[in-house]
Amino acid sequence: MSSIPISFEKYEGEIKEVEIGATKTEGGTRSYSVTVGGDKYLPLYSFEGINPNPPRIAHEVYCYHAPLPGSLFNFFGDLVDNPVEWSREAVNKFKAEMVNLRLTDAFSIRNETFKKEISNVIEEVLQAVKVPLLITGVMDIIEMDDYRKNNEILTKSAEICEGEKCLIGPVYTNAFQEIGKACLEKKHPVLAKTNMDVNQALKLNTSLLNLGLTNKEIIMDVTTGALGYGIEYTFSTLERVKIRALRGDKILQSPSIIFSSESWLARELQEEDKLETEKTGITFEVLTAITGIMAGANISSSLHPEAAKLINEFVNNFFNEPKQFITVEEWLKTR
Amino acid sequence: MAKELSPLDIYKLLPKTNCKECGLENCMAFATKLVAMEIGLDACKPLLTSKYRRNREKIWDLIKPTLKEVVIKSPTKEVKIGGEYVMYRHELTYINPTAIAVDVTDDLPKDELIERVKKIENFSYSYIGKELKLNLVAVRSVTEDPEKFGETVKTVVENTSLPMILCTFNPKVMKSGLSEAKNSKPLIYAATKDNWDKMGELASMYNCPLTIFAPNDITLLKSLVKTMKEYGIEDLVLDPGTFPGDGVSATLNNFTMIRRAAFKENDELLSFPLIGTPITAWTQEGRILDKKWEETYLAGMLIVRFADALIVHNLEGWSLLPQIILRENIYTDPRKPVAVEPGIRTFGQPNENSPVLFTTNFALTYYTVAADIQSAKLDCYLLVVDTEGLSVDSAVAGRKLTADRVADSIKESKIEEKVKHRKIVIPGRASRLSGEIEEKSGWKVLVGPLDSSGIPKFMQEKWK
Amino acid sequence: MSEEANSFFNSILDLIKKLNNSEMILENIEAEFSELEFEPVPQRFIPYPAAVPQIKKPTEILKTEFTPPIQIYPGRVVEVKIGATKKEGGTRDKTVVVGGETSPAFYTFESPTPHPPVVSLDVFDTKIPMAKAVKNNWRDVLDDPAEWAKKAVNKFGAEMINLHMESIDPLRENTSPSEAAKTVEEVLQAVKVPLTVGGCGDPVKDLQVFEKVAEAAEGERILINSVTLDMDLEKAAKAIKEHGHVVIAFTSMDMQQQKELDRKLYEYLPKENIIMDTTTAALGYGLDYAFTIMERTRLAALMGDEELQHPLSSGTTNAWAAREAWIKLGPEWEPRELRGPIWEVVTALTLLLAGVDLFMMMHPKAVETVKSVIQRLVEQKPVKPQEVINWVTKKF
Amino acid sequence: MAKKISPTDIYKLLPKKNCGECGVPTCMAFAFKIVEGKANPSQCPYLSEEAKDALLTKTAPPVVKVEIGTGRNKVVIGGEKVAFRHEEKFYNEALFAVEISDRMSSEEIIEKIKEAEEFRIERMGQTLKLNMFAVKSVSGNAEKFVETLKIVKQHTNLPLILCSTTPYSLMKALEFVGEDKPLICPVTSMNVNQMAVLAKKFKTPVAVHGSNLEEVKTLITRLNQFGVNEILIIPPGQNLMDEISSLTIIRRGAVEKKIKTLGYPTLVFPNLIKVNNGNFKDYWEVMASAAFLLRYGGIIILSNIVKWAVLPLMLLRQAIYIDPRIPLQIKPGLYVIGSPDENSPVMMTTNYSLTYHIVSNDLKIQGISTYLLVVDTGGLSVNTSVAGNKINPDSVARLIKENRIEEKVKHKKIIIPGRAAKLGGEIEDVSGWEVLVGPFDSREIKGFLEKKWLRQ
Repeated sequence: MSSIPISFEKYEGEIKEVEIGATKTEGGTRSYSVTVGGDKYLPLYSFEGINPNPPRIAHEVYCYHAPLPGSLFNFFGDLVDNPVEWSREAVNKFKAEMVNLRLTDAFSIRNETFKKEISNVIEEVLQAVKVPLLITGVMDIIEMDDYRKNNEILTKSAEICEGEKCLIGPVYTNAFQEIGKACLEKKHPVLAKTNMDVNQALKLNTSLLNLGLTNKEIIMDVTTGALGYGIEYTFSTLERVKIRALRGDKILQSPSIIFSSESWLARELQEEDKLETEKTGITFEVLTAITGIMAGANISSSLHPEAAKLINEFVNNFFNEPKQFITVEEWLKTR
Repeated sequence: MAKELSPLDIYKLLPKTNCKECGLENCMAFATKLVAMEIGLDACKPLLTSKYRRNREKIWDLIKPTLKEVVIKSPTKEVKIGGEYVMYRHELTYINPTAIAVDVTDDLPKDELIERVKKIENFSYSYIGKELKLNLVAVRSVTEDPEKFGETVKTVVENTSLPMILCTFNPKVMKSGLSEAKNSKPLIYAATKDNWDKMGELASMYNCPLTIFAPNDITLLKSLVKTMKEYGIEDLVLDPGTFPGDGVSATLNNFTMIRRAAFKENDELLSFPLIGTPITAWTQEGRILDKKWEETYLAGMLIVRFADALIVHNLEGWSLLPQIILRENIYTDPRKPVAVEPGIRTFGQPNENSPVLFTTNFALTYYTVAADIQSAKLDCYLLVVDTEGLSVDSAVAGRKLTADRVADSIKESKIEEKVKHRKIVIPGRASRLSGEIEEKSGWKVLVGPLDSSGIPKFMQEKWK
Repeated sequence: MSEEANSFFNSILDLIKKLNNSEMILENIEAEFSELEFEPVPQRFIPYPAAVPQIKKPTEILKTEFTPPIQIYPGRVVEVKIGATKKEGGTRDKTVVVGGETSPAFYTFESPTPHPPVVSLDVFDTKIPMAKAVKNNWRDVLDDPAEWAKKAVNKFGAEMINLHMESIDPLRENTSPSEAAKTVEEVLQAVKVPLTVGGCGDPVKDLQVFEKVAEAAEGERILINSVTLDMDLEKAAKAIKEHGHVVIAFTSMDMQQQKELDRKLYEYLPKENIIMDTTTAALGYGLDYAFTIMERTRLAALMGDEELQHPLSSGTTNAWAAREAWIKLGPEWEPRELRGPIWEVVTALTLLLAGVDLFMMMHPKAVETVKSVIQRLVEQKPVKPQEVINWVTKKF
Repeated sequence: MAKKISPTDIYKLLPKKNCGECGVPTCMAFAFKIVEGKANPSQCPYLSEEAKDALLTKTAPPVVKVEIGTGRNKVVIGGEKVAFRHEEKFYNEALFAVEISDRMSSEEIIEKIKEAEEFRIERMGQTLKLNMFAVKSVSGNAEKFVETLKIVKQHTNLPLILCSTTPYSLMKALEFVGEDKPLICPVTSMNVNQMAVLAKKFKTPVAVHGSNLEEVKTLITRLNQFGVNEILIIPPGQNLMDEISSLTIIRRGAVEKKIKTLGYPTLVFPNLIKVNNGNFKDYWEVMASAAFLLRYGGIIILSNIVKWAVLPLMLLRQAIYIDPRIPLQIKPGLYVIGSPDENSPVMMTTNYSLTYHIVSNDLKIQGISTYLLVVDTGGLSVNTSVAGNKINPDSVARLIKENRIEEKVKHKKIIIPGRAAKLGGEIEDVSGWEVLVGPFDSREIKGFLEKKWLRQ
């Protein structure tokens, strides 16, 4: 074997591209749209080829009181209580390319009052910022009833954002009809959430495709286990899904997402000394995103703006201006 | 031989009878001279008796050279190669100068063969009072026909006293050559991985030194040496291959590695003389002149980088001259003083009107000038100025030859009592000092020729 | 041994003595006495052959191992850069770096050559005695150093030019320092390769010229050839350092003097600005002394002598001082057009193998040969043995 | 996908005696175990030498295993078989080396060593720690380098990486610490022969640094000729993108294309990254380290020990190197949290180390003292073990009896996880204890206790 093979496998399949956010011409009010996916090679296999769209980052805005550590509350200050203001700040100050509205979770949905507000919030955010939007419902289903509430709130959201091509979800293997139909009708891509299992992902995608959606309207969420909390399962599932898709499995040929925001639930970040935990938190989030991206994730839904900036720099490194290294010899000369 | 060998180690093994048969006062004197290599082991007669055989062997092991000495003999002459004690000449001195062999082939008509052999034998150049000669005839079998080869060897033996290197890889051809080489020990070239057993047979049967040829493969070379030693053959010569063109790097690397393994890592299997074959330059494509040109500088590099013998093809003077002079230089003993005694020398029958010339006491400069004066049959006085053994231009550049020094040596030599006139001929390369010399010595200065070969012409025209 | 065995033994000894130095092949003599000991006629240094054992003939090659004898030296030769490009404050197109060795010259089985030795061509600023074989190549440019330099670079591929200012010699034209500086500037304009500027050997006049030239060639990082022990080293070094140049420290074949000169220069100049010239003598006229001083200097440097860890330069043109390079020696030694340049080649290649990093040469054919040998030694191309194996049977 | 060796190839070389002395009933089963990397050919006492050699080369991992250091602290790197952890597993954890230079003062060195050695985290039944020190010679002076090593040796016996471009300094260093089998680097085309001689003489592994993969291959071939086979590769590349490509080509080249000269673990330098704005420099080192960890980085040299950077890297390493086929478990039994008394609650969870880590941490944060019974579910989380009915009510009862909980507390009430509500009834019947269904999320336990427990 004299010369070294540059490509190890010829892939027949490729990941379809999904567009998030509709501009005026496409019937929406976004100032631009973001395209993710279209991968022809495994992630960061730049020696085989560069994928058309680099992974993109969405900044999360919570419309409810999420169980976030003290250091984050201090960072966002009173924005936490005003999702619209928080969205505006995310775009203007933190240069967010996309905003992911976290509407509710299993605990806060029980408090009825939030629901009315949520539709107002969505409308106001649609006015406040012109970036593509992700609308995310209940990610931690506990009881069967939670599915019902999730369907309800997301079909409502689909109506409100009609034509805006928002990424709406999650839908589950046993709760996808309502939201699926609504998104098909109102032309939104759907977030298909399964639990770190390739077969579950196959099952859910098949159901959505049978509904009439195409791969170009599905983003897969294999569920993010944060760094130190099951990330290895997310990493391997993302890899297996990407490899199967590239090897020709049509059903799985949709982009996928990593929720680096999950990393802020790590118990290690509960301790008190503020500065240390914030830097640790940012690193937790960045590493969670990197792990997802290097396994094939095409979107990172992120929380701390500093982390988002670092993740963007990391991605940029592989797509246009790679960060230079000094040589080992130079290293041996520096103190 | 261990460099730090002390005469005491030798003395302990000597008969200590102070019998003076070796021509020295006592055994201690003999031991000291032996260590300084100024006397041979065989000068001590008692050591030859079987009583002291064990001691003699022990002494031999102490003083023997690291590199085996191999002797190539003709009925009347012998050429010693190898037998070196050091890797770098400045560590002590080199002993046996690189033996240069020029080739003849067994397809030459007899008269052409004899003419070439005679030319090889008669080749000579006088250099600092010494006649530089070629050493061996390499007889190559291009016909691979045993009779032809045998005949050629016979003719060579009859027409030259030079020992031979018999070159063929074909054992049958070699056997017929050896059988013709009456009363001589030619070097057999060569045993390879294909014919080593038969060539080993011939070497032990005819008791001739044997070359081992393993092109660019030192592991194979060592293995063949080990095999031959098992055969009882001790007189071996190594050829790791001389590769012209791009192969010059591998060639020098192989020669250097073998030498270093022998001297710095005591690798017994590689402690044998090395033979270089610049003749391989002729195997390349291209112009004849380029092949001669490459053969010459390849030979030069191999003389410096450890070849103990060389086989070349080109018999032309311009090509052999730099080789024999380089060999002469590299193999001179760096410990010997390089200067001659300063002072006045007379040539022919000079009188009070004869010219006075001066030169430096660098041996090489003095001998060159002296040779030219003698050949010009010139009666004159030659003043040898002490420049600490530097030639004229090095002495001028190094400011060892100054006007003061010339003036002082004129005074010390009392030449003023010998000649009436006060005119001195200075070397052309010292022309810049002419003004100062006139000032300091009060003698009129004539700037002589740049090279002493110009002295005769100069004296006729300029010396009245 | 029994009396009877002894007498028989002595008779054998006498027989052999008579044969003097030619040996008798003892093939068919049956030895009755088992403890018969065979004593050949002694030769100078020839050992006793051990009693010949019964030879067990090996039937196949006895395998053995060979690992290249690699050594690790404590010392390392410094790297010296000559010439400066526009970016570096000069006007050269290319610069040259020599030195950096960690092993003896071309022991490439041990470590590769960090920088291939450089071959530069001599240019003189006045008439000097020159062998015909050399003069034929430069007749048309002898009186114009700038043209001479151009021809050396454009026609003969010189990587560097050595301008020798013989004319400044008080005992010759005694040209002034400012005139010398003008010539240097002309050559700097004419060619864009690094430049060496040589004096005439007079310590006082050389210093004055060097100071002027150093100023005129500000920033060009030229190589000043040379400073010696009897020169005002502080002044010379200051001028060289101030204007960003490098220097050759010249001694005549004396390691102790060279160490002393280098030591003194360290007070004023960094080690990376110094190249050593331990004097080159021609083949047949002291080449062995030049070779040994250089070989010992390089080995001492590698063994850790910090006062000798500099690249070596050689005025190889001195080879033409040897009469054999140009004198008429009769028809069998002709043609001189070959004998001359081969003299320069063999002188250069011998010193190349001692460790020289910078050659100053004259004859284009010699330059071409030395450059091609250097390139081939540095490249270490693999070898195809079969091509040469058949030299024994080939007709030439 | 890595081409697997078929068990039949292995079986052909086995004695086929089914004697069971290797701990596996039949030779064929033993062959399967070998293929899965769960058994070692040397376990079979009846293998002939050639069979053993043939087996070893057949089963030898495509990436050579290299040992560095000696004794208790010896580390192993390499020995990998796959390019994707889900195909089998990653065998030998990446190693973190902390950088020390001979320009640092002895106090600085001692302090850094102490800090590195004390950095230990107990997590999920494992101790996460730093593994080695990389001592680099900046001065280029042999004596200074050896002096530094003297100080290092006095304060640690972790394996070392000796870094210098001058073989002489390394020779002097090896004369001092040679028998501790340190890794020496970098081998370049300028010093490959001398480094080979050193590696051979002191039997130490080396790290090869080439400007491209072809040059790396030639250097490795040369080292093999000298008989040096314990090698690490420094992936060539001027930037992070090229280095990640090199790392990928090296691993997949070795594993899938069986390129012998690429079958070696790697040594990476995340701290070589050039970042101009200051505060991002440390982050970039962490990001580069993470990228290397995920893409086959073997030994990772960190410039300093900063908790906020090293902790996440250690968690990532732990995660990536967990065997995906068998989840990480802890020993089932009674775990006492805080200082419970006779009135403290009794709770139950599963022995999946991640579940136990979350629950025990939440209890500590909420300041709750309790007797926590850890049930053996084969390392499955509450959710998965309930779904696959891996929680056996009898084992709960047995735990209560074995640990004599009745003697420790007055009451007979046990709180089970919210997601295991289904099993409440059965546990009550079998254990005779009243079952309270706790909250879904262990962060809610404090609220649950206040409402449901303290009022009684």
